[in-house]
Amino acid sequence: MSEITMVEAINLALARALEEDQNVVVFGEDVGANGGVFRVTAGLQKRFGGERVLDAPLAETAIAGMAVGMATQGIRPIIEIQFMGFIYSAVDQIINHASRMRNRTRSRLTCPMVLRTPHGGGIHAPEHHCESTESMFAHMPGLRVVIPSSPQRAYGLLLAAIRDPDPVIFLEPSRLYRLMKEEVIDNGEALPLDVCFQLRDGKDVTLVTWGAMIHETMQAADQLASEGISAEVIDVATLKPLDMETILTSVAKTGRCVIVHEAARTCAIGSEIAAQLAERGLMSLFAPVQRVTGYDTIMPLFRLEKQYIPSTARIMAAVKKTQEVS
Amino acid sequence: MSEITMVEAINLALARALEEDQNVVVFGEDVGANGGVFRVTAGLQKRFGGERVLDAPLAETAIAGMAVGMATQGIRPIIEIQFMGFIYSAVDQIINHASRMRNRTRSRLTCPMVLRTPHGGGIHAPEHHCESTESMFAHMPGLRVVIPSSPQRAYGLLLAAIRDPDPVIFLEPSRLYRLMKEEVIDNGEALPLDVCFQLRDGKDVTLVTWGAMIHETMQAADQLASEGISAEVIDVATLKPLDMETILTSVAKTGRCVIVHEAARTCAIGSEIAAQLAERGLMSLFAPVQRVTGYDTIMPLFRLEKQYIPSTARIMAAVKKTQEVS
Amino acid sequence: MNASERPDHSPPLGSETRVVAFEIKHTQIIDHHGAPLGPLPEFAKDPAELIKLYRAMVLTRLFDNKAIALQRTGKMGTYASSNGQEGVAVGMGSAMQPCDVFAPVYREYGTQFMRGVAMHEILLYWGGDERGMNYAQQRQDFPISVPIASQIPHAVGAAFAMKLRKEPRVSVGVLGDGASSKGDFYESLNIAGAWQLPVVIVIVNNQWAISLPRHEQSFAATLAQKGIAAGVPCEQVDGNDVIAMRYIMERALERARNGGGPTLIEALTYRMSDHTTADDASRYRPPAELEGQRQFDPIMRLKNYLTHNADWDDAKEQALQAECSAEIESEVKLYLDTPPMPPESMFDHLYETLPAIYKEQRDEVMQLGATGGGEDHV
Amino acid sequence: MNASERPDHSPPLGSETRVVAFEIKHTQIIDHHGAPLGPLPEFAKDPAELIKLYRAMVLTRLFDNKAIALQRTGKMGTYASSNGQEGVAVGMGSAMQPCDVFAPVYREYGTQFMRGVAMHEILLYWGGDERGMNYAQQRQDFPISVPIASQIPHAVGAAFAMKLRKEPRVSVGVLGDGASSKGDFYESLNIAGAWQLPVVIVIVNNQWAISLPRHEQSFAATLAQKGIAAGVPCEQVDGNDVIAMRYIMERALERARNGGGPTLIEALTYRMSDHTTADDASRYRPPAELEGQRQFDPIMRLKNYLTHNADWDDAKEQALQAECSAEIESEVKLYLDTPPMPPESMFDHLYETLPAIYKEQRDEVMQLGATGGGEDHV
Ligand SMILES: Cc1ncc(C[n+]2csc(CCOP(=O)(O)OP(=O)(O)O)c2C)c(N)n1
Ligand SMILES: Cc1ncc(C[n+]2csc(CCOP(=O)(O)OP(=O)(O)O)c2C)c(N)n1
Ligand SMILES: [Mg+2]
Ligand SMILES: [Mg+2]
Repeated sequence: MSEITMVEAINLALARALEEDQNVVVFGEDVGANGGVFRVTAGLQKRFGGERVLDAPLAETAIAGMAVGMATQGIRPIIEIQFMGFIYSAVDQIINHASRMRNRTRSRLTCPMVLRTPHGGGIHAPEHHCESTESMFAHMPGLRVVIPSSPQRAYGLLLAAIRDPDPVIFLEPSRLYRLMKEEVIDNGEALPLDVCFQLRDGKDVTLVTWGAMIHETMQAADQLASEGISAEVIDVATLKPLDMETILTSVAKTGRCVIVHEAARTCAIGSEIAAQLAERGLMSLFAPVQRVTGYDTIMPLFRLEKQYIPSTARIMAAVKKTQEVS
Repeated sequence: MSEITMVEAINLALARALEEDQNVVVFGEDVGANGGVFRVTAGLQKRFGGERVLDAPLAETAIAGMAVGMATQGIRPIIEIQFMGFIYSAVDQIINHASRMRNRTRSRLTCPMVLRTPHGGGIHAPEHHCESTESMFAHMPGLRVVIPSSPQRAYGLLLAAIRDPDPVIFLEPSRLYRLMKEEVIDNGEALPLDVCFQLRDGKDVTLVTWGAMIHETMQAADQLASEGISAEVIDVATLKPLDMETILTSVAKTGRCVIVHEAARTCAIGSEIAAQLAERGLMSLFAPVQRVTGYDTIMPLFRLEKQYIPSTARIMAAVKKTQEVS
Repeated sequence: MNASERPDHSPPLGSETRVVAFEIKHTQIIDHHGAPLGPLPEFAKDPAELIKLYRAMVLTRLFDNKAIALQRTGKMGTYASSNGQEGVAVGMGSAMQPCDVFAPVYREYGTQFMRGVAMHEILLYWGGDERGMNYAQQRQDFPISVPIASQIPHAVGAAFAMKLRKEPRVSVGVLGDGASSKGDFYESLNIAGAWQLPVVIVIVNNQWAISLPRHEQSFAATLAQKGIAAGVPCEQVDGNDVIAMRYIMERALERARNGGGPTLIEALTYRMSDHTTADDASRYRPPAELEGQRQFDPIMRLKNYLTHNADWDDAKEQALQAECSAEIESEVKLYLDTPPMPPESMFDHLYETLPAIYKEQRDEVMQLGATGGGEDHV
Repeated sequence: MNASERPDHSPPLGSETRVVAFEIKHTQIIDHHGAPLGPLPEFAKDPAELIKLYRAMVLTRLFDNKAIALQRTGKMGTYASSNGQEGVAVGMGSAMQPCDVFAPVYREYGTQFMRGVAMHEILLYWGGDERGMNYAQQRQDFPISVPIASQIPHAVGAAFAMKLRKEPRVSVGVLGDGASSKGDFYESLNIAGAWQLPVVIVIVNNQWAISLPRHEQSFAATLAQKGIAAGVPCEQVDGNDVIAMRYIMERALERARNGGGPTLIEALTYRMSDHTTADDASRYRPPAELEGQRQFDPIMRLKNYLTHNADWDDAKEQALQAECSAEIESEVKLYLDTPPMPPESMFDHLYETLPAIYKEQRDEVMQLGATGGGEDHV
């Protein structure tokens, strides 16, 4: 089996889900003949027909709301929001209905839907095309929030999301769509939706991150290794519910933690991880937790996106700070 | 001057703003003849006319979007969203436009608008009427988020919000609307939008909270005093931008901190405060920070809302935990 | 959709002027005194059938009175009355089949009861208990939807499921006149049209959205014409004429069931009550308007018809009222006797399986028990 | 609004059937060969005036070609071409007055240039620089709006401001055929109607929304008829006929300016380009369709008219092209010569005054400088 990109891996997972369950339906803007603006759904309409892979009119509120309606009636809708900046029109349906339908009806009606959307910047795209506002969904009870960071994890996590009985916000780092290739075995195996991935073993510091920031974080870990600092890297991936156990265990070992994310700093998932480390891991921390994040400013247009997105150098600098105190 | 409720204080601030600036306009659902479902805007249409105090058709996206359009053209719109559960349809306009208009146009167009909405539970209201999702707005750059906790602060903060040159989400704790009366001097004086209020001096623990939870928190502080524990109480009130200096200064003094909020626990403003305390106040903390919050579950219908909203007893228990370690 | 079915009648660029034309029809079958204005639909020729409709309306009205009383005496929370709108609700309910799916707002008790939703379930819901929306019957029907118009995409999504599975079922979504200003409604109606889904959408125009009168809600002459925007057949019906309501509804359901796509119906009626028990309509509604509307009451209208055409009399009326009241009383008892949910149940329908990370919170709630840790709440 | 102006034509309950009727008119003034189909509007009788329109269209087309070339050579980011739609843009721009306010999508360069927005500003924007939306002229006009249809509430809000201040100004909002499916549009059009605001909303129906053809976007026969849903006058115009476009636009603007309320216009045109430079229309669009549309090109059409009626010739054409190209080149130079923004400027328009809590972050950005701390980004 040859190596494939994340775009291809996601396509593979979608195809398998469409294949194995007649109730799976894919719809969104331009997902049909065009195969999605990133070509994630390429070929699916041809293969599975226009009744199950549909181009929707331009209406995010209705797309999300119809998915809720379908999901309650036994369909497993997978919707695509073209860019995360356009998810906001769907927020009412996500918060007021998708995440609550089970609770509101005491599990009489449920909402097994997946909302896929590209996430994050770094691709020189126009305004509103580079959002990383996963934190607002991570605050909402009843949702799952997932961000894969490699082709193989994208495949396994998406299958898990589709088969999950509850609504999942599946955020695809567009910067990673074609950045790397990986061997992906199309065996239909899902990955668990509530365990972090440990991407690298280390003993001096724990680097906690997800999505596209895995890239810079792994680079930082490499450079740190050459400087004699051994970094453990955790890919949170399943951001809600949050698997703090893996993170706490790692930090108990390393005594130091740097959290890296692209989203704005304030009131983000990084805040929650840092808060829980302070609450539950205080005694094992040798140094204050560092957060390397997007700034608390509007994601700039692409000329300055490089200065906004955390760089390897910023991550390294934060790690060094944790090493100073001891 | 007699004592008035928060509803009356907000009404007073609105009237003064309408009086002092011809560009101030109030609109929303049922704010006219009906005076708002909580009577916050009672009498305003009669006094200032139907051209400046308007009932809007039922359309939150357009209400928020029109406010953006008005604000860019020199109007100072104050919009009311009838309950916070209905703010989600306005989220796209708030995030993609209101918070960004200044940045997108390099301050050519600005967005001095106020979005008022009732906040929180505890009034035995129906489904979706008891939201406390301030955290999602606190994550968003370019916004201000304010929650008053007394008639007098509601008056001064609202005036500040209306006069502020940028968009403000003004959340009014419906549980406090009529709970207490206070003397409010209608002198047009605004309160600052970026400083916490210290409601009570103490030396053993800092209680950090906002909105309706001030009520239970102050009760806890009273009870703690009778047990010989002296609690300092901070009303954050201006949640974004967040004044961490006041909180850090207090915790530097007390060495202990309990954060109380009604919102779900994960990825909330409490997480941010706890994270910053760990980062910047670690050396002054004698005990792990405690968070007493709403649970990570859907706000229940009213039969169980009492079990959801943090009680004085839960706050006391958390304070006691901070006193154990030392 | 192949080319010949294309709905786009735009003239090719460069052609001459052309016109597309539309009209909105209004249907009424018996006048407000109960006199037929023309021939009756088949079903209305059977007095027993009409008495069923009458009973459903009376039951709904009596339920309504009782629910308000429960609220006023502190035994229930805020309640939205359907007083005056029973014709619309019963017309819809009688036209639908059990296999159809219903997406209500909060004033369609009449429809829900006909579909088998229990009165004590509705009371539980307004009593602040999620179990009220766990209907024992009609388990595919949607719960009451408080965020206005947000249920219309659900109804359309359900219709998609039916079409995909080639089932001869129809989805019915209801909204108010106020709700017809909201994007959710337009967006999903447009998709229902584009995808020709088996859905009937009913605007219950009760002339008010809390304090906003219909004429300030929209400059459109009728709300039915909103269907034109989506290329969806649309019409107006006198919703206080339960016979007309059922007739128009049946026709739309049949079209949808036979693959003819969606319909938008505007049902004209009047909210005789306050918006909810938390509202005081006297603040914004001229009392004369309410009084003027009483003559159009849907129950009185059908009663007049039955009196003249089906030997309806006081004795029958009293028997009916007694029967309905007894049914209501026993449901009220069921409601009042329902034991409270354990507090920790707030975690039990969050996800299918509660993630480990939330177990601690659930345990805390269980341990704190009924008081939530203190009696000190406001 | 007093009772006699009430838009609610719903019959009183209990009356007989009645009908409301509507029609949609389509206007074209010169055919696609450039031949008048009837008498011309006043402005079109002056050849100098028509040459102005012609120049504006040519300038826009040449700008477009240049912008695409800049993108292809890595000197600019993704760009949305307006090729084929110049008639709509110039028709709108020529009908508006400077005091009016314009809320564009991203294909109305022709309108923007006529209003004084500079070409280098548009290039800066697509070049990834916020300063591009800080127009030196028309400082009240809205920036390009990427979230589809979200600018329509802004246009309606601006119209509210004008009405409140009793200014004789009009707000113009533009959206695409795809955008006409979105709630923002319907909701704000409805309010524009209910409040009778001075706004003209133009649907630029270029037959495609990325890959979705118009006939799959909506089952409505015309997009103009969406105005019926809001009780707003609506009509269709051949947008590739710049004379018709300006004429219809002027009429709507005049009505709005004189207190006659909003209008919805559907302008029929065709997107000759890919959706943006990031798109490849050959994936979804039959090549024959594009070829078939070339005969309706708005520029060619007016050129034919001018050739036959205003002595337009090759020499004039060449002079015009040269003049426009020179103007474009100097604007491109301005764009390319614009020094970069300092990175820390990302904090300078967040709030009027940067709150103290963010100063540290700004300092960090300033200190890290142009590289953001490393050359290692993807
Ligand atoms: C999205 C949303 N906005 C506001 C409200 C508050 N609200 C509840 S009912 C109502 C009026 C609804 O009017 P209409 O649609 O005519 O239905 P009716 O109550 O008359 O049956 C409003 C504004 C809400 N529930 N949802
Ligand atoms: C709310 C939103 N959803 C999706 C997109 C992605 N997108 C950009 S343009 C476009 C199609 C727009 O079509 P139309 O309104 O016809 O305008 P056109 O591009 O044809 O001028 C889409 C789906 C967006 N920008 N905003
Ligand atoms: Mg109504
Ligand atoms: Mg288009």
